[in-house]
Amino acid sequence: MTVGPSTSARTLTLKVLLFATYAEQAGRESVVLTLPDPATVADVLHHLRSSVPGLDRLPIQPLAAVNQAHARLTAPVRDGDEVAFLPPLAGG
Amino acid sequence: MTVGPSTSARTLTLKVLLFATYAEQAGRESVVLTLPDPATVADVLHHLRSSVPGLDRLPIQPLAAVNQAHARLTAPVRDGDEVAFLPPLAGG
Amino acid sequence: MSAFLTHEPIDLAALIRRVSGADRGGIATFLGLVRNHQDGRAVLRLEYSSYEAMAEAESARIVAEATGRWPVAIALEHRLGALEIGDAAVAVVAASAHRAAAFEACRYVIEEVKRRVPVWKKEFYADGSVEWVDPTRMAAPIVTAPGQ
Amino acid sequence: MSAFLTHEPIDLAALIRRVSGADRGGIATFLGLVRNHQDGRAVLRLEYSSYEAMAEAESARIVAEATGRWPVAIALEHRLGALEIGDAAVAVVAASAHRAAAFEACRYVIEEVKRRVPVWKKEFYADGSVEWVDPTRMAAPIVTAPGQ
Repeated sequence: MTVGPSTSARTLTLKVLLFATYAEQAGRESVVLTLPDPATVADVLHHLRSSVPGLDRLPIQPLAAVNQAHARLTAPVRDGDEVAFLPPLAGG
Repeated sequence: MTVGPSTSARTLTLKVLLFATYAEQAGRESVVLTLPDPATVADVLHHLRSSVPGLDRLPIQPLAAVNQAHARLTAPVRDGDEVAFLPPLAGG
Repeated sequence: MSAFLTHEPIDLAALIRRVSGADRGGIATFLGLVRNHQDGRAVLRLEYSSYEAMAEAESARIVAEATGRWPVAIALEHRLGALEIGDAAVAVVAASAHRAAAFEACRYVIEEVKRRVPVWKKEFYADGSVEWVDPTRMAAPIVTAPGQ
Repeated sequence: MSAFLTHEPIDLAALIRRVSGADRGGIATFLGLVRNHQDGRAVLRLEYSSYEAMAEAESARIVAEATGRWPVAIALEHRLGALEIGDAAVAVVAASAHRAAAFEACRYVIEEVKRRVPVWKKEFYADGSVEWVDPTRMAAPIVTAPGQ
């Protein structure tokens, strides 16, 4: 499924992964998203919150990862990146 | 075996335990010692060094114990005490 | 990709054997066991899940940081899936010729694992409720139904 | 009198079971293994001996200090007799609801055991020599024959 604006000149397509409470809220474990380029993790979060039912309840500043490493919300995302939003970690 | 002066008015009798290198140097694991009362651990050490063959090689300030607890050389000893001199500890 | 995550019971003795070499006589370990309560509620069992690819990558980074900082060998394992009370959920073993290094590296690894490795825990309570554990909250919130 | 000293192999899993309760999910342990060298010389085997009555009393005091200072349960065992390379000579287990307390108490106990418990180690080297280990010396002295 692709969610996002269709009017941008250049775009980037991302796979967004959801886990635990976030996956349950969205009713899914991943979303493919197309966004105007350039974009940051915060832009991905904003699009998810406004366009995916259930994800309007995501926190303002969730933990995030880009390509399997922790990332700040200000980090840029690039075409093909794997972005993830992580509920509070509870390992160990 | 009893080692010590015999001319004191009041005396105390101690069992002295030796371990590891000290036991090997003395060729025995215990000595019964009678000393003038009062006496300290240092007095016990002095008598051992001067009267038990092999124990003249005891260090000036070995680790010591009285009644199964660490003790300073200045600690008093009483009749019936169990005194021990401990080579450098090597547990763990 | 299965270096740090496992669905099998954790075998601490095997992890110790993996890192204890002739030169490494000091072995510090940490085991995290499943407790039977959380914020005062009785826990029957729980399930650990993970963002597995990232958990493996982050675990590898943490171990590399520890072995770069201290003269140690590290074994790290986190169990996923259904666990019972008393089961080990995570094990860290740090082996070194130096006792202080073993302790410090072991502590570093477990702290970083808890802070950085993406693992989540769903608890099933005696009262029938189910909840994703959120260590950032001081006390458990009102019951959340599964799948909600 | 046999609470802390043993002539049998140390069973870490059994010690962990002894102290890990429903309330104590964080288990820090330290194992001291026999190394195959000392000051550069190859060690074949060794023998631990002790002033046993005092070792038991001092171990009990150390454990009481730790449990008085931190909210932990402690298991401590020191092996005596003939040990082979790789055998565990000492094990400390500290179990707590609090990870930091488990680590700090475990560290405290092993440091105090090494500093205070009367145990001695006789090493048998590959070159045929035998020596009582003296950790207070930086390097090993010239060979001392046994019984000398």
